[in-house]
Amino acid sequence: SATAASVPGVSKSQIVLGMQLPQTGGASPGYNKIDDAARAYFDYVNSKGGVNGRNIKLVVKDDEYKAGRTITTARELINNDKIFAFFGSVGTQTHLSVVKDINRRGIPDLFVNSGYSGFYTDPKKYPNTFGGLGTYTVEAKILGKYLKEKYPDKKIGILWQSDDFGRNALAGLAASGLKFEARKTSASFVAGTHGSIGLGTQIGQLKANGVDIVIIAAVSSATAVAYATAAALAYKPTKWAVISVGADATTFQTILGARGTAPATSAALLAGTITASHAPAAGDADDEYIKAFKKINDDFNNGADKRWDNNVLQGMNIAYLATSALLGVGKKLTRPKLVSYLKKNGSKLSSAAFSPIGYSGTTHEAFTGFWLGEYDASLVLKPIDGTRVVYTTDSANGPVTVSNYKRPAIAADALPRVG
Amino acid sequence: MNSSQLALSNLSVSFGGVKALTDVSLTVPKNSVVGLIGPNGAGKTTVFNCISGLVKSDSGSFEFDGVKRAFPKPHELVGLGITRTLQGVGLFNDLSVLQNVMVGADKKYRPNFVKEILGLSGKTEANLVRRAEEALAWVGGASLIGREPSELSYPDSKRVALARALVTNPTLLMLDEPAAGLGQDDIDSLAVLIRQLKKRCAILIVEHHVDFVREISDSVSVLNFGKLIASGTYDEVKQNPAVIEAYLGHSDKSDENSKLGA
Amino acid sequence: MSKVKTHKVIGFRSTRLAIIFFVFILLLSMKFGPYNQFQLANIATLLIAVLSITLLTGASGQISLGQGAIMAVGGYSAALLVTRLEISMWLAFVLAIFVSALFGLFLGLAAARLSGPYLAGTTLVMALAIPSIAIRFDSFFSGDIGFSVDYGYPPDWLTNLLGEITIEEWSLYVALPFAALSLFAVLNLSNTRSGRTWRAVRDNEVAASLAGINIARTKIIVFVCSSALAGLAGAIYGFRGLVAPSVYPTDLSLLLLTAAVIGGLRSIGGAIFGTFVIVFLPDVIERVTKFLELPETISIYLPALMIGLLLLLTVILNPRGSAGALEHIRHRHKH
Amino acid sequence: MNSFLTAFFAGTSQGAIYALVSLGLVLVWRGAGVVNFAQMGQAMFTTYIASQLIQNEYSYWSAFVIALISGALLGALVDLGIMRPLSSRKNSQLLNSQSMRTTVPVIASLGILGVLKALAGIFWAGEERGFPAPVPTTGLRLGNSDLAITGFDLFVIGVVFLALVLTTIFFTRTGMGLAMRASALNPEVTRLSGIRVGSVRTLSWAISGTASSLAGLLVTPKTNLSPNTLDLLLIIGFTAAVVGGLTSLAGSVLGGFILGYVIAFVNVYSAPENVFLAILIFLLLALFLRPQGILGSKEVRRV
Amino acid sequence: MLKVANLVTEFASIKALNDISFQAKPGRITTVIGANGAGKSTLLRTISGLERPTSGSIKWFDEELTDKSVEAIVRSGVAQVPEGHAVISQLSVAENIELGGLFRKRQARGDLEIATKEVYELFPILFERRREPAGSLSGGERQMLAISRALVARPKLLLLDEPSLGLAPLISAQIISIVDQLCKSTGLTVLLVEQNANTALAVADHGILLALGKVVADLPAKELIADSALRAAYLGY
Ligand SMILES: Nc1ncnc2c1ncn2[C@@H]1O[C@H](COP(=O)(O)OP(=O)(O)OP(=O)(O)O)[C@@H](O)[C@H]1O
Ligand SMILES: Nc1ncnc2c1ncn2[C@@H]1O[C@H](COP(=O)(O)OP(=O)(O)OP(=O)(O)O)[C@@H](O)[C@H]1O
Ligand SMILES: [Mg+2]
Ligand SMILES: [Mg+2]
Repeated sequence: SATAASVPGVSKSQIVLGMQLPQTGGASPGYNKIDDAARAYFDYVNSKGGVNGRNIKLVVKDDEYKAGRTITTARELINNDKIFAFFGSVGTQTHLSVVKDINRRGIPDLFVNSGYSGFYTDPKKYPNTFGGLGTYTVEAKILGKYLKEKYPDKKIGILWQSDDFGRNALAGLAASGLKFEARKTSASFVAGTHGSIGLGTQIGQLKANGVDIVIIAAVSSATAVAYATAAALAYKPTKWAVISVGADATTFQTILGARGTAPATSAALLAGTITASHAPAAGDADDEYIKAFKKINDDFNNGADKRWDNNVLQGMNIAYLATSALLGVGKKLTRPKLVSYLKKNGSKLSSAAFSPIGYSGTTHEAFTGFWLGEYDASLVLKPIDGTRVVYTTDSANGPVTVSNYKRPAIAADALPRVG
Repeated sequence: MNSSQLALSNLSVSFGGVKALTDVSLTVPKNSVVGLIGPNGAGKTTVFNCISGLVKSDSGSFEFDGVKRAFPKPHELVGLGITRTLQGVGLFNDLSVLQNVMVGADKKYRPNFVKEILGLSGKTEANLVRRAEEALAWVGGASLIGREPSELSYPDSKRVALARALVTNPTLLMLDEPAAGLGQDDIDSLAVLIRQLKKRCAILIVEHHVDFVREISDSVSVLNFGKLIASGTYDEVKQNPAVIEAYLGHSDKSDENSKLGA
Repeated sequence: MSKVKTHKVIGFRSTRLAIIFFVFILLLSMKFGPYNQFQLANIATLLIAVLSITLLTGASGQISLGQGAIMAVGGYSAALLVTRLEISMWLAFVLAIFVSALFGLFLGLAAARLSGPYLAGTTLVMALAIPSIAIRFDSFFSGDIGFSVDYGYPPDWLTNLLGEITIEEWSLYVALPFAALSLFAVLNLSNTRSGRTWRAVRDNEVAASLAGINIARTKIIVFVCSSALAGLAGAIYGFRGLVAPSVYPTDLSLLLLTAAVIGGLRSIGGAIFGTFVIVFLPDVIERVTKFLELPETISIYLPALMIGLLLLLTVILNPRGSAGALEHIRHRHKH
Repeated sequence: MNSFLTAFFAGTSQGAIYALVSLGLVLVWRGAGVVNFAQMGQAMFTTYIASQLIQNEYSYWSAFVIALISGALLGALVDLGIMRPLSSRKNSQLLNSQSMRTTVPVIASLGILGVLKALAGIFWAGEERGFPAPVPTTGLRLGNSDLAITGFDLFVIGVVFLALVLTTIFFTRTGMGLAMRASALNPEVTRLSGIRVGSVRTLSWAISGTASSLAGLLVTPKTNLSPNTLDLLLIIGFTAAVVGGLTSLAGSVLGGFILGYVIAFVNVYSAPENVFLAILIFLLLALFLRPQGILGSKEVRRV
Repeated sequence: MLKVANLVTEFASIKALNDISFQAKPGRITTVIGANGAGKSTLLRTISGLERPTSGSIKWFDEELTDKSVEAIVRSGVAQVPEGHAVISQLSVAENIELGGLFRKRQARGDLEIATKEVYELFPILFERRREPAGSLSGGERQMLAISRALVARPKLLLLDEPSLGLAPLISAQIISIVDQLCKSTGLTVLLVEQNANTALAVADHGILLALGKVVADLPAKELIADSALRAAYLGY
């Protein structure tokens, strides 16, 4: 029909989504599982008849986490693959290079895998861009408030990677009243150098200044190196608290495991670490969403590495969200319709997350709530003190409050329901 | 006074422990050919290197065209009016013969950089080409213009190197072993060329080919262990026992040879 | 004596070649869809950077592994000028040339003393250090967030003239004139005294200095010229969407070098060819892998593998690059 | 423990690693006349082999030995497959200027690096993984205080100095060492002296391949293993070699430690964001004062 | 006995050696003369394996040298002093000399020491400068070093390409006479290339005149010296 032909990426039988992420290169480890997980979920949806009779096709481009490359792959997705919408782009710096262009062209930019609040907090600037994570600021605020109240007399320090992620986390912690002093309680490193330059001096500084509680705002591989370095320096802080990006237990154990650390030992290292999550813990085998997603992952994931972890969960979850949004728009699918649907109804969409979606007229942040947990000895993230409390706040200076959001149950067929 | 093109006095150079030159004084009068001879390692090339700024002297003074000045830097030579050929050949392999000679001329007839970027330097270029062709013709290499250095025979490449030196119209030409490796034929024509060149400039030559030196030089200076041991015309110097001892040897074989060659 | 005549028309010859390039790309763009038009814009942009390497490494024998960092200098200058002083993008590009030329002057002052591996190492460290300045002084350079800048919209007179212009076409129209002008300038330089001087220095420094060439100054001039080009390329490259450290990674420098080598370090035609290769090869490989239905685990690494292999094959089989191969064949025919 | 000691110990232990990398680079430079930018690529590749073996339940030391052997083979392969054809007769005529002769192998080594990285990606999916150390990586204790230095650090320092002594003796005191240096400097004269230049160069690539492999095995316990993690290490190691003097083995080790300290002290007393800038400034300064590097010898070339 | 038969060596399109045949008697000096570009250096380089002949054969007594590698040829007792001052400038003088005898190190350590001492006696300046890099030597000193490097290999066949190039007359005469003595005392066979024919022919047993890659005269040295017509035609004097 005439209308279908005029919408790029949408035909009678198909909806094409495009994703850019580092599949190769230094920034790829971990993230390169997100696309396979999302595709697995879409394949599952397709196997169930698709969305309104249309199959979802996910086209993936490797941008190697180089912004210069992202610009080219985005043009390829737009012009050659004729995608209907961008979906799940990974990375702040890379996405920055194309977000303006995508919005200018009116292409929906769904569920961006970046916690950088700059993408979401000014919907007038980027009307088509919608988050796929909680922002670093929100998470850090929640974590900071908790630590400050729980450990009023302890010396709290931070190890952060000096990029947008680290800086956002620092800003969030500052908003919660946690301030750090350079060269005393604040140790930073250039992102990506934890291997070659090492974290010896940074950890050494924290130790020398008697920091009791160390917050880590860094990627998972750096977290693993930080723990190992601390062990080598015989530094045992009372508590570690890790921003969720760097708290992937699987990565942690893989790296230390391959270093010859027995799983039990590395588990003991990580056990007791505090981190936050908007979604259920990947290791929470009893969670209904996890169960359903895991099954789909087993059956449909054709990726190189389909081991279940936070990245796979995230990929599945945003695919679930995308499916609900597409279902919600209905049969007559156009780009403006999708965008306005998300603006109006986004906050009603449900997913595996224990947090509501934050989309509104003033922000396009996805998950505004986090719950805090501690890794137990088997490296499952368990709510602190046994009961899960979801806190919510905004990316600015708003207060941290307890959320009363109730996550809807997942349907038996693991497909989203809308309306 | 003003008849000396180059006057060096009390030149001393040492490399670490090696005293390469001690108190050497040397004058090259205008329009004359001075030969610098001496055993291996006597310091001849070092004298050249000092004049051309490749080696820093410990002491000594430099007077060119009656004007005292500091020893020049290598790239300043051409501006002063001095050119030097290298032991061996020293052509630029990636440039054609013509371009090789043009490089020599570039310094004197420097075009404007902006004009060059804008592609407006054609006139200057044509001028350079003309001069290069003239210089090549001078040394008898007019036929070599379109060739590449790698295709040239040894004497021909020496010829091109000489053209590159001459294209700047030097007032002092320094030749380091120009006859080495050349056949008698080419040595003879080189001698002819040098006698002609003498009308245009002063020439300082280092050479072990003593017959050649005798034939072309107005005077010779003899170095031994970095010291000047004799100077005068070749025939005067040849009699000097110190020179015989250090350099020529007692059996005056080379003279016999030259009789054969002449 | 035909040589004399060619020299008189240096300007004409390079004008002609630059126009041929310009028209060729334009004609090609008319055959192409928007994505490939954008790739052509990339070619035009990167060609300027590759030419900067052709000048530096090809003509004067100085290796730089940090050309991407100089591009960053150009990119940041233009972006700062546009965002802070709100001057026009075009003027910013031109000023970026001067800023990066100035940078090249400082770089040249340091680099003129170095050669071979020492220079390679220094420029490599530079490739790492320059972008980190943006993070170090993030209040001024806005850290790794960088500046979102783009070519904006085509002016009205152009749309009136040509009708609707897509974003991709506009990218091409912005980059292409600069590429043609750079080509023109580089052709002029390499065919006249400067090019001769540079090659002489590359071949034999002592002989060159005795021929009156100031070696240090010549090397500095080459760095200035090369940096000016790289800076211009960097500015145009940055205005594709973002000027930030992640746009100018170390790999970019190496990719440019690869292009210059594959085409032939000493040849301008080679620079064009090499740029085409690095821009289009990933697309070609993508097609092939789709066709062969290679698993993703292999296909995602294939472009990097192919570029590496191509580089190796080039240096082994013909270190003068593809342009060198052509030259070789021409020579054969002459004999 | 105060900041100074923190920086000192961190600088020492990182410096040993940089020294190892830098020593390997100088080894190829003196043995084959090439700056091998693929060195850490070779290290990465052979360490992956070791890692794979360990995952398949081989013991650490057997994996270690096999990795060293594969390092030697890979080095020899690089020479036979790439560097030797590169300096073949035909090509040496094409590359008739000195600058091109040093430039082209550098470019080739960059190509090798790219290929090795891509292959590692294909074989091992490019994930970042750890790698075990042969000795404990926990901090040493002196009396009652913890030292910020581990047994492993001491092990690496020991290996570095042992390697330095052995290679120095090898290069300066043995005929083979002389033959290697000569082959790298002037193949024709060396061949005319009856030395099998081809085999000697292949051997020196094999030795340097083994050294790279050793470096890989000893740096990855601290840096982790992925196709890319070692890139930065190469750059730092190279800077160390240049600062110390590319022609001097002792200089390269010295340069490695100096760089370790520069980085550590900038980290502690300034900010990590300044590290790269500091490296650049330090490098420029060092080269300004001594263009041939601290212990490097100036080349005497006469006309 | 060195036997060269129908040797052809080509570069790109020119035949630098065009069907060369001659013999060099053992224990004697055979001098090769000819104008620039006649092919003298190419002849020596082909014999020592640095150039590959297109056809023809080179035999050293019963040993076929034609398709051997340079290293193998050197190891079978052939040493060459190539044209121009072929030394490794970054290595020290002593190392350059050591290099020449390196391949004999296993069998003849004692003799190497003697040979080294001999060349130091021959060229005392080299002994004085033995720790300096060879690059710092003067042109003539480098030539002495190149000759020394060849001598310590104790060759049976010595190929000398313009050894007098850049040497003072005294020294070059001295070298020629040393070579002459070596032939007489040790049975060394020498193929001597010289631009300046007379001194070289004076000590030679046989003379070979090359022109444009061909042998135009192969005579006892005395006859060649005497034949001024031939020399005038090919050498210009
Ligand atoms: N850079 C240097 N380092 C150390 N010694 C040097 C250097 N340059 C020259 N010498 C020494 O200084 C002395 C003079 O050398 P020079 O080259 O001037 O001699 P020459 O007279 O040109 O000899 P030849 O006729 O052999 O070329 C020689 O003993 C040489 O070894
Ligand atoms: N590598 C090469 N490539 C091409 N041509 C060459 C090569 N080497 C020599 N030739 C050519 O072969 C011919 C013979 O050269 P050769 O060097 O053997 O002459 P020669 O008799 O030794 O001369 P000279 O007295 O100048 O040393 C010359 O025409 C020369 O140009
Ligand atoms: Mg000399
Ligand atoms: Mg010869």
